[in-house]
Amino acid sequence: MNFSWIFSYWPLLAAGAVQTVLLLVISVGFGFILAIGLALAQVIGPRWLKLLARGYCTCLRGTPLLIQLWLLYYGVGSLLPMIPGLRASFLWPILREGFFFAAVSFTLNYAAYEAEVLRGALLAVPKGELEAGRSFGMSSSTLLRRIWLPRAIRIALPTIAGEVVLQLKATPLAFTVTVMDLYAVAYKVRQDTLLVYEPLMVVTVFYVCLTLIITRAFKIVEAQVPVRR
Amino acid sequence: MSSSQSLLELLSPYPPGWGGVLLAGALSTVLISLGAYLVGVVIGLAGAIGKLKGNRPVRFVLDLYTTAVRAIPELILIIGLYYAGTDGLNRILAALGLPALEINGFVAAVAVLGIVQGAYMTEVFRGAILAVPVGQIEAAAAFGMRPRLRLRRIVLPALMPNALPGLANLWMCVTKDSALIAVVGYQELALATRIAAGNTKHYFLFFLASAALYLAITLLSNVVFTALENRFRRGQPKTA
Amino acid sequence: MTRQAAALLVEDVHKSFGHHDVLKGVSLSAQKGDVISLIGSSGSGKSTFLRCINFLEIADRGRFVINGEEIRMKCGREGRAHPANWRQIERIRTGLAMVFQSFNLWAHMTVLENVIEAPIYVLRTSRKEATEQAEALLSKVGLYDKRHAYPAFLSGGQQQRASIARALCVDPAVMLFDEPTSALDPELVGEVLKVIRELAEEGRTMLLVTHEMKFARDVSSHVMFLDQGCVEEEGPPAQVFGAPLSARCRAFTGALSH
Amino acid sequence: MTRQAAALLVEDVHKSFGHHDVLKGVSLSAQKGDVISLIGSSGSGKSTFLRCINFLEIADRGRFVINGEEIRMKCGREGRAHPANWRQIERIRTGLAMVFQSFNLWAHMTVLENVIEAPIYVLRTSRKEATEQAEALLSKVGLYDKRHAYPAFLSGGQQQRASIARALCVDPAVMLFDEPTSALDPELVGEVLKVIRELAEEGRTMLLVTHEMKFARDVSSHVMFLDQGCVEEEGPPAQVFGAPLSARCRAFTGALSH
Amino acid sequence: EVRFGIMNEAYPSFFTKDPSGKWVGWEIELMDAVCAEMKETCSIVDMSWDGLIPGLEAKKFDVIWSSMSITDERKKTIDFTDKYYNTPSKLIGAKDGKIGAAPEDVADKTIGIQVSTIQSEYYKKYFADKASEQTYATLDEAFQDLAAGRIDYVFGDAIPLAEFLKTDFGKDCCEDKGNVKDDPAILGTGIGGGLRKDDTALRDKLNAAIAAVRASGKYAEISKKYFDFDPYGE
Ligand SMILES: Nc1ncnc2c1ncn2[C@@H]1O[C@H](COP(=O)(O)OP(=O)(O)OP(=O)(O)O)[C@@H](O)[C@H]1O
Ligand SMILES: Nc1ncnc2c1ncn2[C@@H]1O[C@H](COP(=O)(O)OP(=O)(O)OP(=O)(O)O)[C@@H](O)[C@H]1O
Ligand SMILES: [Mg+2]
Ligand SMILES: [Mg+2]
Repeated sequence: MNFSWIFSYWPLLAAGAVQTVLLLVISVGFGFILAIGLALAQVIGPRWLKLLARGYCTCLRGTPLLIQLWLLYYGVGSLLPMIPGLRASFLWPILREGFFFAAVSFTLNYAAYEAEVLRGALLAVPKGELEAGRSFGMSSSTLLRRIWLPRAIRIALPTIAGEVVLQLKATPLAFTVTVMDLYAVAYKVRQDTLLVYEPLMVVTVFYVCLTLIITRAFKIVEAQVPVRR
Repeated sequence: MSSSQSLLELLSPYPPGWGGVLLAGALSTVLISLGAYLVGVVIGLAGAIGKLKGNRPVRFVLDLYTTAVRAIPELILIIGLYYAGTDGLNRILAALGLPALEINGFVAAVAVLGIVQGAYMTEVFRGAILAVPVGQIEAAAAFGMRPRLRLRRIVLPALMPNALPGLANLWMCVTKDSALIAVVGYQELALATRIAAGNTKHYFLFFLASAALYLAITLLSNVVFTALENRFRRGQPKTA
Repeated sequence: MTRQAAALLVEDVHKSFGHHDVLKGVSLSAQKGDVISLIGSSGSGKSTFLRCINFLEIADRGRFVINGEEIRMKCGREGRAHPANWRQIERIRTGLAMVFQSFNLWAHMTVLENVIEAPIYVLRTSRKEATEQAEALLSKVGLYDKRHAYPAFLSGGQQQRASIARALCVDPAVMLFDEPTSALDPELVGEVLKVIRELAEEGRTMLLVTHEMKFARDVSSHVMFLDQGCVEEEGPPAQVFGAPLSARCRAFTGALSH
Repeated sequence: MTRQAAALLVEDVHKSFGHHDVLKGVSLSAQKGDVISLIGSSGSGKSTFLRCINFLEIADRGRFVINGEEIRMKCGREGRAHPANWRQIERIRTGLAMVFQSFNLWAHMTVLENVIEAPIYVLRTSRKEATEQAEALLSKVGLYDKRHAYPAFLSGGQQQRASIARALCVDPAVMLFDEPTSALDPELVGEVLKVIRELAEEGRTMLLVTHEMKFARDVSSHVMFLDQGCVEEEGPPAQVFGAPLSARCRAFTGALSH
Repeated sequence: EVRFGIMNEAYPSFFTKDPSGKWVGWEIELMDAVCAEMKETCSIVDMSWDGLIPGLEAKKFDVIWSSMSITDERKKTIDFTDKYYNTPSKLIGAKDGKIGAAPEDVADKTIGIQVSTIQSEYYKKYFADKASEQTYATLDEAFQDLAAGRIDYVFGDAIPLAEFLKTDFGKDCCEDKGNVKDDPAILGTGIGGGLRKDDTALRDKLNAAIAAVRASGKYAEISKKYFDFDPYGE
């Protein structure tokens, strides 16, 4: 085992770790909100919206994230400069970056997966509990906010935690659009030094720590409502 | 030279077209995924039950398993198992004076992907079991059903509607994660696509073609998952 | 709107599930302070009728006036009626409260949280006030020391009492009780009886499904006997229990004493 | 094993949830054909006691002899007892049947499937035979035409009847009924009363939790009044209801009639 | 038998699989020639890049023959044969008529470079204080970004860059900006076969065979089929 390279690479590693965490937080955060909308559209939306949301989820879950990212970055992204004035606008420095596209496509993709989980969870909430809410005159939004979603999310918590970890594992794809996340830095180290295990182990340690934080956080939320077994 | 070939020729299933390569890749993708998925389901169910019913050491080990296996990049797992693992195993075998063993790359990949899937499925199943009204399981116990029978007749059908969306997601994931098997020298859809694209420089054509193939796999599996869900949700009143 | 502003007026309710006609023209009218008991054999449509009143089931046909306000209906496809405006339903429901036959407590909330939920998020009472009121109610039903327990850990009767407290806490003008004493012991039944009488004296209207004839006789000002989706007999308790006109009702109410 | 092979002998059962002592030494002994009623206020531990008998809850302490067979226990950590052999429990449970307070029907099966499940998969009856028996039972409780409905689409009383039919179909030697008539109308209560009497005559032992004192008096050979985790009063119904010794029991059984 | 480990992706001209699954390319033909010279039977084991080093160490094959640059850093981990080719490095950029690959030409521009290549080292030494770098996993991605205008130059190995300029896509957008000034210390080490550290016998055999193939004219014969220049470098 040879870890001497860490000394020369640590600034890159640190920057990479920040990118990884940022990508994760952004995609999970926004993706979750989008997922709620998508799931609701599938459960209570009118027929056309139902079909639309279902189609969205099928397409984004059905094709590799890598291809979505490329279509966005090389397809949509290369059309952007043609919009007059955009190149000069303050948005350009963001829109030019691979990070932006990675974040957007990760968010869209995560939302599709999460929506599926939430759809199932929304359906798993006992009907009577919703009726109780309605019978007290709760508006649909209050019912959703106070009863339906909290109850559904509780049901889905273990699966959601898994999806978040899966999302963490998807972040390395950002490298294909030039985002140097932690995994990309490790890849660079491996290319430079041809060390197979050591750089990956650093990534692993970092991922394990992040995963521990994620699972611990979910465990705490889960433990708030005791379940009778 | 490639630019002069028409797009249709490029996608033709017979050489010099690349269609056949893609289709063969898709087939091995499905095979690997199926294998890994089945391994995952078995591990997942056992893991979930262990987590819910097991004693402290069992739960601890399973916690370790789900956290570690999900966190460690699949790449390091597969390299570790296939290369370092066989290396170590053969060294032990050699020390015992036994002949070296050759682990099949396919088997190794399926095993690794299955073990990883199992970790995610453990959590999916655990959540799904927790969402089954406890009274229904108690009723089964009260009638003298053995744990195995209880699982088969009551718990499984009752947890399925809750688990299916998560399981479907994992299936979608494994069809794409199977690209990993390239590390041990197998060629599935993703790699076939890269080779075709790299050879001809028609990136968009081949990426769209493989996206279409993935989508076809997905649509097909959607039919299965939807049918399963409808079946398992029978007896459940419509929400809203 | 109607003669002397009935607190609750329901006319000619029809409801079917598939080919099964559950309600075949049930009507009811209650003044403020009335306690109307609904009795009838299991599966005769009592719960369905209650659920139609707060629109958890949508009746195929019927006219509803609740708290002096008529629910506007429109005719949908297949000749079935639908509420014209769900907002109106939501508003009207805030003046209604229901105790469900299967309690339907929110599993992710403690008993206290269950009780204060609607006051806070529907009536916009302050949390402090709602909590005080809820704790008083929980003491009344003998559940004060279980207020931080989750429903899954309660006995059947405790769940039912929590569900009663939850319904009382929204201070409703009309209350729908679906077998509110089915899981309670005689002492608690007596307590609930007292509470219902108090509420009636305060001028609230109550509609009560029950299988305990004695309870129905004691508590109600009017009794309806539902059979096969129709009102077979109705009148003051003394008449329905003492001298029922229909043979079916006689058989049913007499069934207890053999 | 015990004097004259008691069908059911339970001695000194203790059970606590956390710091809450629910059962503080409850004992019971029943001969074949006995019908024992358990009465007591809500939350007094009746359901918990029933659940301890078929080991859905594991009592902290206590001795259990069921169908003449003693359950072997071993002492676990924290001084709590555990069954030494779960196989034994499973075997014994096949001779027990329980009607749950909350029915606990299997939601993914129709009523008929619910009823034939245990006979087919536990007792290994042929499907044909089980179906015939189940249909006869369902007719008896008036649920024959609902046999292909899923539980979620049944009324409360229908669910309860399905749950009773399910328990009867395994032909048990000992039956545990947890408020089996709470959701039933008086006529059906009468039917259930008849069924229980028949079962008792066949020599089955029954343990029955109920809040309907009249029902308890009519059906049982022995009544136990549970209060705060202890048996406060027990004896033949005439004594418990007619001339209770303890003041608490007097207050409780008298509560109905005010 | 000598087993050659080759990356299972396409690197046209050097190595790639054709649709029927046959390996083709300059490096493959060179391998055959070297094998013939050594009088060994040869087989190809293909793996993804990630599997090459572990595969070598686990003795799944004996030599990495996959356009791997020889660097000092890498020599710490594995051994290399002598170089068997070394192509110059060049810059390509958007069509604007300005030709030139000196550091002052790229001032304030963004240069796309493949991760962990000798060009990356070169950039650090000559361009870093003037231009900015964008790192890519593969050159193909850099080409696409160049075409989309996200970066101004791609800096890399002359052969794939020239290949790109020959495609319809590359022809329209970009042009050759010229080769950079050579720095043998960085660019001069070339491409070699990678071996296990202790496998000196095979290394010596391969070195001898490479030299013999080069001397016999076989090397030039193979190269002529693929390139219009000598890939061996000076
Ligand atoms: N799983 C549990 N965890 C904690 N406390 C429990 C649990 N189950 C029951 N309890 C408590 O134990 C006490 C006895 O409950 P039990 O269900 O035995 O009452 P019961 O006599 O059946 O009452 P009821 O007539 O209302 O059904 C109650 O106070 C209840 O809250
Ligand atoms: N959602 C539903 N779908 C189909 N049938 C239903 C549904 N809900 C109720 N039913 C049927 O309608 C009939 C009336 O049910 P309801 O719940 O109103 O009975 P109930 O009078 O309350 O009986 P109980 O006293 O047993 O509670 C029953 O036969 C029941 O099976
Ligand atoms: Mg009802
Ligand atoms: Mg109880």
